Amino acid sequence: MAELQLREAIRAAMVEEMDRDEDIFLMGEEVAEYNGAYKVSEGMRDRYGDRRVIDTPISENGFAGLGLGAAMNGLRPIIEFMTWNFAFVAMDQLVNNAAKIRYMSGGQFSFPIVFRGPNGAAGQLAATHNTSVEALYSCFPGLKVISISNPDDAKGLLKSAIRDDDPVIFLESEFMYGMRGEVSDAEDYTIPIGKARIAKEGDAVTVIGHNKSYWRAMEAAEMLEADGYAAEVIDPRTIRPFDWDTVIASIRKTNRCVIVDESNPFASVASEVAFQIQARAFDDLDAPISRVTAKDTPAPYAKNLIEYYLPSAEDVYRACREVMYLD
Amino acid sequence: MAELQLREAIRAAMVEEMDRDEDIFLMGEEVAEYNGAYKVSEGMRDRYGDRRVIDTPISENGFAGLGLGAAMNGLRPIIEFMTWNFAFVAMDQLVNNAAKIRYMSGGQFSFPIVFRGPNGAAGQLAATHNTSVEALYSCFPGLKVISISNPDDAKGLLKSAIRDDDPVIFLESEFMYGMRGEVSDAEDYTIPIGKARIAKEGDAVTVIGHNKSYWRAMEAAEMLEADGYAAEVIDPRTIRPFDWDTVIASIRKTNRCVIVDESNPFASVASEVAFQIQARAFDDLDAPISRVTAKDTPAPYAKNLIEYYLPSAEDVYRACREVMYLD
Amino acid sequence: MALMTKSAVLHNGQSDVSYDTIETKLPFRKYPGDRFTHSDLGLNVADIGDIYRNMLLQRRFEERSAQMYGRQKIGGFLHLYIGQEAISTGSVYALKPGLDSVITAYRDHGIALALGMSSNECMAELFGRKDGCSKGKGGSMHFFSREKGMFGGHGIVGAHIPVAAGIAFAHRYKNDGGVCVCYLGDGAVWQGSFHETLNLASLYQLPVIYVIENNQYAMGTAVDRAAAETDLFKQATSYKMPGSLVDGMDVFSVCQAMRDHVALARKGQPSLVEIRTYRYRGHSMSDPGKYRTKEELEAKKNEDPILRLKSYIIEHQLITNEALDVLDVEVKAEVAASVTFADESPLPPLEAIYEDVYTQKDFPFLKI
Amino acid sequence: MALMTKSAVLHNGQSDVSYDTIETKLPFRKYPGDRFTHSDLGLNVADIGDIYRNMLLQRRFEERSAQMYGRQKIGGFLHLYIGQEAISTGSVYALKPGLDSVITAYRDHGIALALGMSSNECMAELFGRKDGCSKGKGGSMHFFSREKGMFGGHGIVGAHIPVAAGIAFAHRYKNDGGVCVCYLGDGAVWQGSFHETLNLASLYQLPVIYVIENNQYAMGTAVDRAAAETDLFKQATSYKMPGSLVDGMDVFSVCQAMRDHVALARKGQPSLVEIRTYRYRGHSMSDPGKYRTKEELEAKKNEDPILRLKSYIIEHQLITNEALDVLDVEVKAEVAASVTFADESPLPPLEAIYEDVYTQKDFPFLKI
Ligand SMILES: Cc1ncc(C[n+]2csc(CCOP(=O)(O)OP(=O)(O)O)c2C)c(N)n1
Ligand SMILES: Cc1ncc(C[n+]2csc(CCOP(=O)(O)OP(=O)(O)O)c2C)c(N)n1
Ligand SMILES: [Mg+2]
Ligand SMILES: [Mg+2]
Repeated sequence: MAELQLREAIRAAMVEEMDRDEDIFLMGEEVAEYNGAYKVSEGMRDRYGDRRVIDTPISENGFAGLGLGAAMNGLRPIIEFMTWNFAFVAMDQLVNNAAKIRYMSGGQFSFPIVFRGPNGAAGQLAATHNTSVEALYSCFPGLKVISISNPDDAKGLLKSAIRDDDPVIFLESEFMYGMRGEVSDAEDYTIPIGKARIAKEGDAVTVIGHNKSYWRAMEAAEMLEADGYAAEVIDPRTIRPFDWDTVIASIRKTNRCVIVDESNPFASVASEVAFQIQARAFDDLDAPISRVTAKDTPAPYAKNLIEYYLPSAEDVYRACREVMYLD
Repeated sequence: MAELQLREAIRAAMVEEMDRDEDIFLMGEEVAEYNGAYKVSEGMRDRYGDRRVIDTPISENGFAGLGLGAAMNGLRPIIEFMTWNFAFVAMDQLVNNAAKIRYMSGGQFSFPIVFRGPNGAAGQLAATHNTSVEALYSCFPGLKVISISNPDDAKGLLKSAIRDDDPVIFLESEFMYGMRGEVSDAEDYTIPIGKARIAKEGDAVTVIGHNKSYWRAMEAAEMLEADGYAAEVIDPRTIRPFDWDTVIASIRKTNRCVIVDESNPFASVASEVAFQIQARAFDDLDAPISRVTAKDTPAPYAKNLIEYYLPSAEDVYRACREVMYLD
Repeated sequence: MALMTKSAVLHNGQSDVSYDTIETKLPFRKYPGDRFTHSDLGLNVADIGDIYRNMLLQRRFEERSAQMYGRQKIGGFLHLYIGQEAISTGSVYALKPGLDSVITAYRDHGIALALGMSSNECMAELFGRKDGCSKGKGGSMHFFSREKGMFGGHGIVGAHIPVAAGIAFAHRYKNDGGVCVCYLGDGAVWQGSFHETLNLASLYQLPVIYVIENNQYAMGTAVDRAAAETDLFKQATSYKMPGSLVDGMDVFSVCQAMRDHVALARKGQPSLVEIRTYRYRGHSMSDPGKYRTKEELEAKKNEDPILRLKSYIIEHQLITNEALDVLDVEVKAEVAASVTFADESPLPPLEAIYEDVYTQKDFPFLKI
Repeated sequence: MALMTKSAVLHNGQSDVSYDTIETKLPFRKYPGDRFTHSDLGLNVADIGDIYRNMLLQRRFEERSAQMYGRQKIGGFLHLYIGQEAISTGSVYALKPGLDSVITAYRDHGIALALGMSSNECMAELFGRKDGCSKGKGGSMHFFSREKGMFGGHGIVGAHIPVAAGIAFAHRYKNDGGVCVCYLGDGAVWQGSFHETLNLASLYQLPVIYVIENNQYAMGTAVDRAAAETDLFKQATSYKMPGSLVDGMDVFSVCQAMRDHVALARKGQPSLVEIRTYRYRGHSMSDPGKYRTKEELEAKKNEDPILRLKSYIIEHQLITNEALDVLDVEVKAEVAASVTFADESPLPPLEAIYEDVYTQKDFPFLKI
């Protein structure tokens, strides 16, 4: 097992796949000469040259669509958005073209393409640079959505995403790029899309969190541990298709659930998870499903406000105690 | 009470407000010379001239942003999208600028602007022309979202939306433009934003539906009536801010709920409504909350498929009977 | 390309000082009508017959579709190409079938048929049937054929423009020698995607030809009410690519222009072609067309590209009137047969609603 | 404007036939450096002192911000304007304060200070404090002042370009005589919003001036790696508007150019100005700047707009060296005071997180 930074794990996945398959290329702003705005693609231009690692102008709509055309015509593009905040100008390409052309063509054209980049909060960058987009994309059938929380999942899932014949939205995190973690060095290590990971077993409450929220879930679980309660923590990893079976099995055991999701609350992934749980495990629930999300406001700049804005481990801990009727 | 088509009610609201306030103007594709793609703005160019009723090129991102700048600088624009499907190319303007600039400026600049147009299914137009966008916009704090189901609400709520000092996303329907209904002729008739309408009282089950889905809810309620059950039907009318109080009061009475929403299911408004109900009225629920939505696929063209795709009254009726444990 | 001189030419000048101004020679070409003969193009009589038949098929197919729309056999929008057939046919005769790619907007029947997609699969698609070219899932706006290099049929104005660049990118990446032709309307020029993509295409030197089918209107909006610069081909300047202006009512002019531009593309030089044409029908079936005069419409009908070719054929005694009539009968029969075919093709099974969302064949997660 | 001749100039020519080509005279102007004296611009010694002070204040403010960023008093991104001060100052001296409007991207400190926003409110904003110009909610990228006509400070590249057109639209609609100046980077030209908006501005004849601050790089991407046509002012052609190319290291050239273009705007003629400049610092604070050579940077530092103006002042004996030093001391003191002010300004209260989302004062629905 090698210990890698998240950015290194992502890079390793891209490099292994690009070594294997000549049809894969990487395109985005500053991915080549600059080695990536967050250094994810460091060294890749040197390795593959300008033909396969390609800088773009600031034309997200243009190069997202270019990637889709290349995918339609036989290639397997990886398109990096510097952050997902900047993909709103390309949203039409993603939700109308990537998600729907295959269907409208009666299955004649496929889109083996990955759109990847950091998602969600990234600190004191104010409102336009802190949006969480998972709900916005996962509501579109035709797309797959993956959101990763650690280097091992990043590598295994990105390799699967690159091999997948459908368009995948792959969500990373600026805050986690430098985070280190063990990464399997099994040859050709892949993790199947659509399988959640039970990160910690427990019977007191199920806590579900993806991406950075996974860590808040784990921290809260530790705090509960100190109180003598064993929380079960699930990292869904894939948002679409969601692994309902794993979640429902857990609820049947714990009978209570807290969902951590750093998105704004309304119509979030947390809302959907709650809907599904109550629909599928109504009789198993001993308490209302609770969620811990960002505040229902745009993200503020000031340090104290942005800290207050985001879900904290403390918030999650309190929500767990509440659904456990401890307070 | 005058009987008006939905399009006439919308037009009446615009005309009354534009007569009242010189700062209001209407801009969009084909709104002026062509009298509106769906004839909503018929005659308005003749009435107000080119200065206040303005045709645009097919530049949604451009003219949405232009509207926002005009609002920032003292005007009160009404921007028509020919349909909301075509607003994805302008999404960045709506979710980053309209929703967030006020906040980022510490409240110095406001956006008294309405973005309006038909939303959701419009028949055999295939996948890119049948998207329901309510969840996508209502998850953004800073926006208000209204979705109307009949001429009276259309008029009263559009007038309120135009007078509101914040950006309003106003969702209509191609299918309903020709629908006739009584419209109050009270002078200066407005309906407050954020208040749901109890369309039919009942105690057997609460059925919630907006826009076209409201009619599916009403039809299902009639079918239940024939079975001897009184459903309570609620049209939320405003999606953001949502009138939770009215819905929760109803649930306390009926103890069961079906949500009709013609969006794709994942992270939809229906998901959010379900989350809130179970969070606020957990102990009042006698059955899992059920939802009836579009299929979780892109919209198909073929007549039989698109009919199958959309929620039918029959589907809603069956869902109601299910949560009532009748079958 | 730029050249400095010393005279003030400012539009609306203000300052009292006189500055340098810049003159530019733009690499534009004009392809007027009646400039090229069939022999200039190296076409023989058989070719001319094919070209005529190809255009006629589009015309008859759409006349019949309009009728079927009236009988509610067809739903949704139906955007007819009638009047623009010289563009589809003229450019297909400049391409290598099986190698090159084509993509267009929703007014796509003409180009689909010109590329050799069958009347049967096209009519069945309009009818929303299982045997349609998109299995009944796309309808009029979404004709696709991987086999014929037809990358669609796209309903969001301007959204296919970057996709075309990607198709061309793949041709170049695979070094297969193919090029991509992307058609767009005069209205689509004002989507930002046009600007972003033409810059990308030029920067990456992609084998792509952007063809503006300027039929004078975007729905009810005349070009000069949408475009600050109504010579749309001049947009090429901003992307340092060659541009041309072509008479779209003359199939020979179109064909010559497209051959020249395809040749550029094969050398890795993207370019922009504005073809001036006219749509005789409304934007879609419900358009009353009040934005133009009857006189304008009638005048344009005198330029009808099919009648024009017919006159040329007769004038040059290439094919007899009788032989042309036989062609007409054949084409009509083909179209009539396609209606029967479409009518007999089954509706897609309901279960098909879940197919083609993803490539994988089982999709339990869609049925939640 | 267009003029037909008979010679083939096709870029990469192919066809054996020779066609018409088109030459165009473009209404472009050049404003080179060292062309204008202060008396050409009608500026007196007091004006020159103000201009110098205005530029210096921006420089010192940002040098100090960089330091405060190092001490973690400031978070997020910090994009410095250092090197570009002749643009903000030169153009502010062409505007009517209190009437005209200005909007820019995230590299906004310079223009904010040039417009007369106080060092205090700006530094407090960087510190994320209650007394910041945006109440601590916007930070470095989002400086706003309704009073000074500063419409922000915008972080999404290109997203403010259409907003500028709307601000100008409102000036014209209200007939208040105001114009809007919109600054954008060389990188922002390749957002579709640029194209859509310039066409709209020209079509509606809006009183707006688009100013491209071409500082040669968009993050690490040099202009010629992003732009097929590196003369960005030539984009004006596509929108049939006048364009100019200006030396952005000479505040007089900028001021003259902006006066001319503002005058056009007041008459309802939108236009495009490319100002060539250079940013001495990295894109933001973490940029190692490997995409350019030390030599390039040093060469450009010799053109420093502030040093250049200083030389001019001394050479023309307008202000003494000593008096300039006094100015420098004053400016430094002002900046130092702003740091104290910012440090002493309270953090926004937590409850403020819910304020300013909507205009209404109670917002129970946000606290669900
Ligand atoms: C982004 C977007 N905006 C608006 C529409 C609605 N619409 C469909 S066709 C059309 C006019 C397009 O005109 P043009 O590009 O000239 O093509 P033509 O119809 O003349 O072939 C419009 C506005 C759309 N489909 N997509
Ligand atoms: C739509 C969008 N894409 C990408 C980014 C990330 N980004 C921020 S600044 C920048 C470079 C902009 O360069 P330029 O326009 O030349 O302005 P400068 O920084 O030189 O002032 C990029 C790519 C963004 N903020 N918005
Ligand atoms: Mg047209
Ligand atoms: Mg720059």
